[in-house]
Amino acid sequence: MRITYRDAMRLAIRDALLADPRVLLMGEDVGLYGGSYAVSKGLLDEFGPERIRDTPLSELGFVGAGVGAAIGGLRPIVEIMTCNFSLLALDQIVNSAALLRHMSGGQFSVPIVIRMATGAGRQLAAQHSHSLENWYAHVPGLRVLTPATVADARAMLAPALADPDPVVIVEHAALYNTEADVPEGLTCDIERAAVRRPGSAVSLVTYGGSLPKVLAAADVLAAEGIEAEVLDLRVLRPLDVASVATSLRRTHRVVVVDEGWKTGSLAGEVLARIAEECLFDLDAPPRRVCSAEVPIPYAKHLEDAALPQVEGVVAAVHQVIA
Amino acid sequence: MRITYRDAMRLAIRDALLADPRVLLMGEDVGLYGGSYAVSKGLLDEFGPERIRDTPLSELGFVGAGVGAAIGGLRPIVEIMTCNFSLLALDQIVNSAALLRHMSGGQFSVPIVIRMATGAGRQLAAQHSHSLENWYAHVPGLRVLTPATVADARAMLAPALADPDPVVIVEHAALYNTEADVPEGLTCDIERAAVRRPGSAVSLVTYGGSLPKVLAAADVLAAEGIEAEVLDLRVLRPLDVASVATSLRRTHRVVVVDEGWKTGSLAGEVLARIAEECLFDLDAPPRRVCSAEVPIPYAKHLEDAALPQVEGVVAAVHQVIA
Amino acid sequence: MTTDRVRLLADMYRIRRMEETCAELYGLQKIRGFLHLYIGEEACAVGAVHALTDDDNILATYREHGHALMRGVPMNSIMAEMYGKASGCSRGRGGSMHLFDSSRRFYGGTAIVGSGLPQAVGLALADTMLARPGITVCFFGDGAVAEGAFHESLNLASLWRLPVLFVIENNLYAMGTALSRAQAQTDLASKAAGYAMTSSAADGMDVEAVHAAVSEAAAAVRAGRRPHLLELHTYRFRAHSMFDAELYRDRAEVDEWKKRDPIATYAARLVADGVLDKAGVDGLDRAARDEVTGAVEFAEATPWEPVADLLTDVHTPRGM
Amino acid sequence: MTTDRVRLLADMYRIRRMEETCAELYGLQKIRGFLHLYIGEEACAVGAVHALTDDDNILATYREHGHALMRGVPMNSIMAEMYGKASGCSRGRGGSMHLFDSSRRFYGGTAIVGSGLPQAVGLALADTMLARPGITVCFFGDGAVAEGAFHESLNLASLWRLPVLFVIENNLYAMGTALSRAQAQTDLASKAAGYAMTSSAADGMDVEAVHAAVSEAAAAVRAGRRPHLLELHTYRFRAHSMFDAELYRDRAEVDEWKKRDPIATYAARLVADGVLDKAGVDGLDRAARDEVTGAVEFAEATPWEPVADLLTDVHTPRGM
Ligand SMILES: Cc1ncc(C[n+]2csc(CCOP(=O)(O)OP(=O)(O)O)c2C)c(N)n1
Ligand SMILES: Cc1ncc(C[n+]2csc(CCOP(=O)(O)OP(=O)(O)O)c2C)c(N)n1
Ligand SMILES: [Mg+2]
Ligand SMILES: [Mg+2]
Repeated sequence: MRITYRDAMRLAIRDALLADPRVLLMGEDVGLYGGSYAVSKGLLDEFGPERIRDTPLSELGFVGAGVGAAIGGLRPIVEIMTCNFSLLALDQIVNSAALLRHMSGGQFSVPIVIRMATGAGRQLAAQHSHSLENWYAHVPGLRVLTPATVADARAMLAPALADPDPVVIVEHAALYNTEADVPEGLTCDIERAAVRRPGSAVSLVTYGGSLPKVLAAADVLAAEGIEAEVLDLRVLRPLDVASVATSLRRTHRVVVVDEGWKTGSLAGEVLARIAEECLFDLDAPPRRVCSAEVPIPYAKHLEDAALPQVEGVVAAVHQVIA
Repeated sequence: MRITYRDAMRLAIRDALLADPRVLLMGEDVGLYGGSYAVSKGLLDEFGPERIRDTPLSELGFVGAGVGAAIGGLRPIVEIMTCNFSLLALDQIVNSAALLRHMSGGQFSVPIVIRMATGAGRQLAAQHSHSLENWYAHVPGLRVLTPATVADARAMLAPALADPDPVVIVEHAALYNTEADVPEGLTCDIERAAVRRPGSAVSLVTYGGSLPKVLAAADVLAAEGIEAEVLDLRVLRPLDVASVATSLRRTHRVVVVDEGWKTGSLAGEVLARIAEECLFDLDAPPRRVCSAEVPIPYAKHLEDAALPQVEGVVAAVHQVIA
Repeated sequence: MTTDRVRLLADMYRIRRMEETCAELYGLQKIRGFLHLYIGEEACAVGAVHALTDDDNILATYREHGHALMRGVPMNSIMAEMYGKASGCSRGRGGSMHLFDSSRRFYGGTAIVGSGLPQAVGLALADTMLARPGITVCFFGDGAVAEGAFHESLNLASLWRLPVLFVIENNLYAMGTALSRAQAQTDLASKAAGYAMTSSAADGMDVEAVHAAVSEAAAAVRAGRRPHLLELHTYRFRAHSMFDAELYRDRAEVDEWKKRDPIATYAARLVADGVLDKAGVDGLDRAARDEVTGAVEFAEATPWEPVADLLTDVHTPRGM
Repeated sequence: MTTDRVRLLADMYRIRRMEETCAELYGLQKIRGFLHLYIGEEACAVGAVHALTDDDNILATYREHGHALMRGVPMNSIMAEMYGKASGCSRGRGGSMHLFDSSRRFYGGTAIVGSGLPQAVGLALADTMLARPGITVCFFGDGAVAEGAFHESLNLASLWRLPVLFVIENNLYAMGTALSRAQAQTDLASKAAGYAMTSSAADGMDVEAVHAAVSEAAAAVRAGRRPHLLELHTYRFRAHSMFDAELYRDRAEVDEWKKRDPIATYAARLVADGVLDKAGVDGLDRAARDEVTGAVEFAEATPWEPVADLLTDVHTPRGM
């Protein structure tokens, strides 16, 4: 069945609602409006306003309510329109959801799934263009997923909801319109990264919205005779370092592509793990292709210049291969 | 003059208030209570309630008010009791203070200084023990300072206030009682890291509350005949990578010590920079000594086990030197 | 009233025509990103800003084209900003949601709902401590009232007795969420009592009513150096943004409100009062259209900022 | 009233004696971290919790020893928790600020001011959707009222008609900040109007008054499945925490409030009413002291958790 990433997300939510009466979707405009990215269109009609629950503009409040609902026995999927607004809810995510189980000596699990859109590229300017994945990946107690393919968008929610602990799912807004054929009965291993393209010349490690750019770069490189392996991290916490190491031990060269600002990025963590665990496997200094250290500007040419692009990935590969 | 870190901070604030009528200190209990860590004791009497301004429990509100005050021509020093509560204010810090200048095309600078205590080690449990420095270090538009010595506590505020852009000063709570002799007229270069102990066998890179532990480890190592160089990063954004590289090119071995959780830590960023820029200078895989990936527990033996300790630093050095 | 009634009408036309053209330019992909039109709500910004002085600070939301224009930001630089040109009022860095003008005390333009309110408190604090005469006027939507920032800001402003005029532009919807589905208490002005603050409400479709209400409220804030909450009842005629399919409201409701179009009704009133004749009204409209044409020409003609400048203005150059 | 008056007095003694001992143990460094004593406020937790059922959920703050004890958490496991022992009610991971008991629907114990309120809304949502009979009672301080979380939570609970009883323990101070220096509107119960919510207030120094007020409010919440805001006027006799030099209030004010000590006054009332004689009162006190002695012995005797267990319970073991 050929569907969009948006459809995939919706079908996954619908399956979850059908499978378990404890599941509900809550967030700003998830109901009558159909979701700010139209992910939940139609669900209100099918499941009603109790289970497809529109919230006021109160990110701290409704995420906290989601935490309480999870402790209380529901399985809430809480949508925060974008990661930019998730800053208002971080206290509940980090100081409560992530900590509660340990802090209570194992008495309370918090089976909440928090979904949010992320990323830039649509000229939405600085306040609507963050990529804060490494913030979430830093926090013990959370699992962080970044579906980059239609298949993962379709298949990641079920295991996320089955996880008894809080899961953050970060969906790059530029992916919603991507399309693919997706078979029935798909599953997804939310412990492991996925090789999206095998190759032996260099490892391109990425996740989320950067995956299509990296695959495009791999095509460009292939045309030059450079076979890049593309690894989609897919799970940012816990990081599947073993898969990175396996790839690197074959290729001996690595470029990490991440839309976050370079300093303090998830890509930095990947490089650190490589330096710690595979230092002597490296034939060249590893490279990062990240966003420039600038609030993302509105003007298209400046925004393009601020974000990772295919040409930048290709250039970085040339550097590590030279 | 022999003073504590707490005194140093207070003297620095007092100097700033005396020097510039636009400076004010605001935050929860900075006035009548004297500051939750007693930093501002006495200042209310000297400067009055307008300039030593107690706020309600409204982190988002009063940090945002500080941003507005800064745009409006004041030079606010905003105290957030601890970084744990700063999660409630991140929207104003990241989405406004850090972005405003760029987003307005250079029209509005935001000369705010935001101070907060950080760190664990006093059995305050999971919600009062975060070290989120890498979150702040990730954000373009901010400068992030971590005074680790009494001298830096004394001398960093003046250049921070002179900075026309937002500065976050993170003070490790375990440092407030440390004492040192501090000369008059001290200055501080808030662009550069500082070598706290010269050495040639290994570079120990750290900052903030971990510095005393690292210096203690260096003493232990010296007794074993291993002369470690201790580099205090001091400025987490912009990172003084050149100083790290300089040290490393001399020692060829490095251990980074950081109280943040290891995954996604500032220490990870340091390792990434080293891998990118000094890969072939490394004689051994770099190591990180960070907090365990666990919400910090209350019980002392568990808390101690979760945090970087002298023995762990020594052991890591043995690993990189072996 | 002291303000020129013709000017009020002329200014509403200027906003309307500018935004209609913006919508077209959006279709042509000359303007990108999010674009939130103020069409239907023009009486609010026009009536309000005409009641303020140059010393006053103004903050608005992402739906702020009208406020910026009323504040005196040239239409050329607003249009150029929407194009993303360096000649824009935010040098092309901000776009539609982030119009700024420091010389006119216009503090944006924010895309985070509610984030202007605490900053308004701080601006008023600065005015107070620096003994400046201005007051701070902060516009925001009914949706923002649910945010914690509203609560914290109103309390701070009242507790510290700061001259802030909080103006709710209650257009009954926050994106697709009707007020009654977002607020347990839908009488928004009444919320001031929780902060020991005075409040009032006015018809936001009537530019003179808005002008009168803001004049009165601003005078009280100015004289008393205390905050006030003003609720304007208004309505947006267009979708929330250019992405909105408007599934959440009936065409009939929109049409009902359109009968109260602030421009058509006010034009008719001025004609009825003999202030203008039909030709006079048309002349205002035409002048507005001409100004828009000029602004588009300006935006088209001015150059792009060099990509090499990307990193400027992340930090303030030293010595400034 | 149906509740045993002797039990109310006995329970206040239990909290008082437990906390007095905690303060001593803090001096001995047996208890570490932050320790916030409830001494002076006992009537609130005792009166309130005795008015609830086992189906009800309770959330409190870092000043929650009394609530935990009233909820039936054994004093042994509370004391062991303060020691940091694995036999503690949070396995030593939480300490004084983080007492939890899932079997008794006691949801903590949070050290972030205001963070319990949204969670209370969610717990009530779960009860409602899962058709459970309980209501959710959330205790918090006057200081928390200034937080955005208060505003957002009250609106949500009222908008969604959820059975939450919000209880403000207004002890007039948030650390060193007197209510009048934190709130423009110091009548906290009146804030309910902003959320179209009912409210009431009671004397938090009078355990029967609290019991009556909570009984009434809880009945309304239970029957109407709608929230209610209850303000209890109380006072803490001790410092905010063990680090507080109390520079912000007069000894005389504290002494004045101590005349209204909830335990002494209630003991006197029961004696006056002939419910107890002096020996009976002393017996309750002695029983409380004995229980505390036993709890300390328990805490001392039970073992430390092995360091090897550090990483357990960061995540839930699969199969649970
Ligand atoms: C904190 C935050 N949450 C969500 C959004 C997404 N969003 C943008 S505008 C809007 C509706 C705001 O409604 P209102 O305040 O009534 O203003 P209006 O658009 O009606 O003028 C929403 C939900 C946002 N920008 N910021
Ligand atoms: C969000 C947050 N800000 C600040 C603090 C520090 N703090 C702990 S208790 C407290 C005072 C709270 O006062 P109140 O709500 O009245 O409760 P009380 O202590 O009087 O019981 C403060 C400021 C905190 N724990 N959380
Ligand atoms: Mg609206
Ligand atoms: Mg209090």
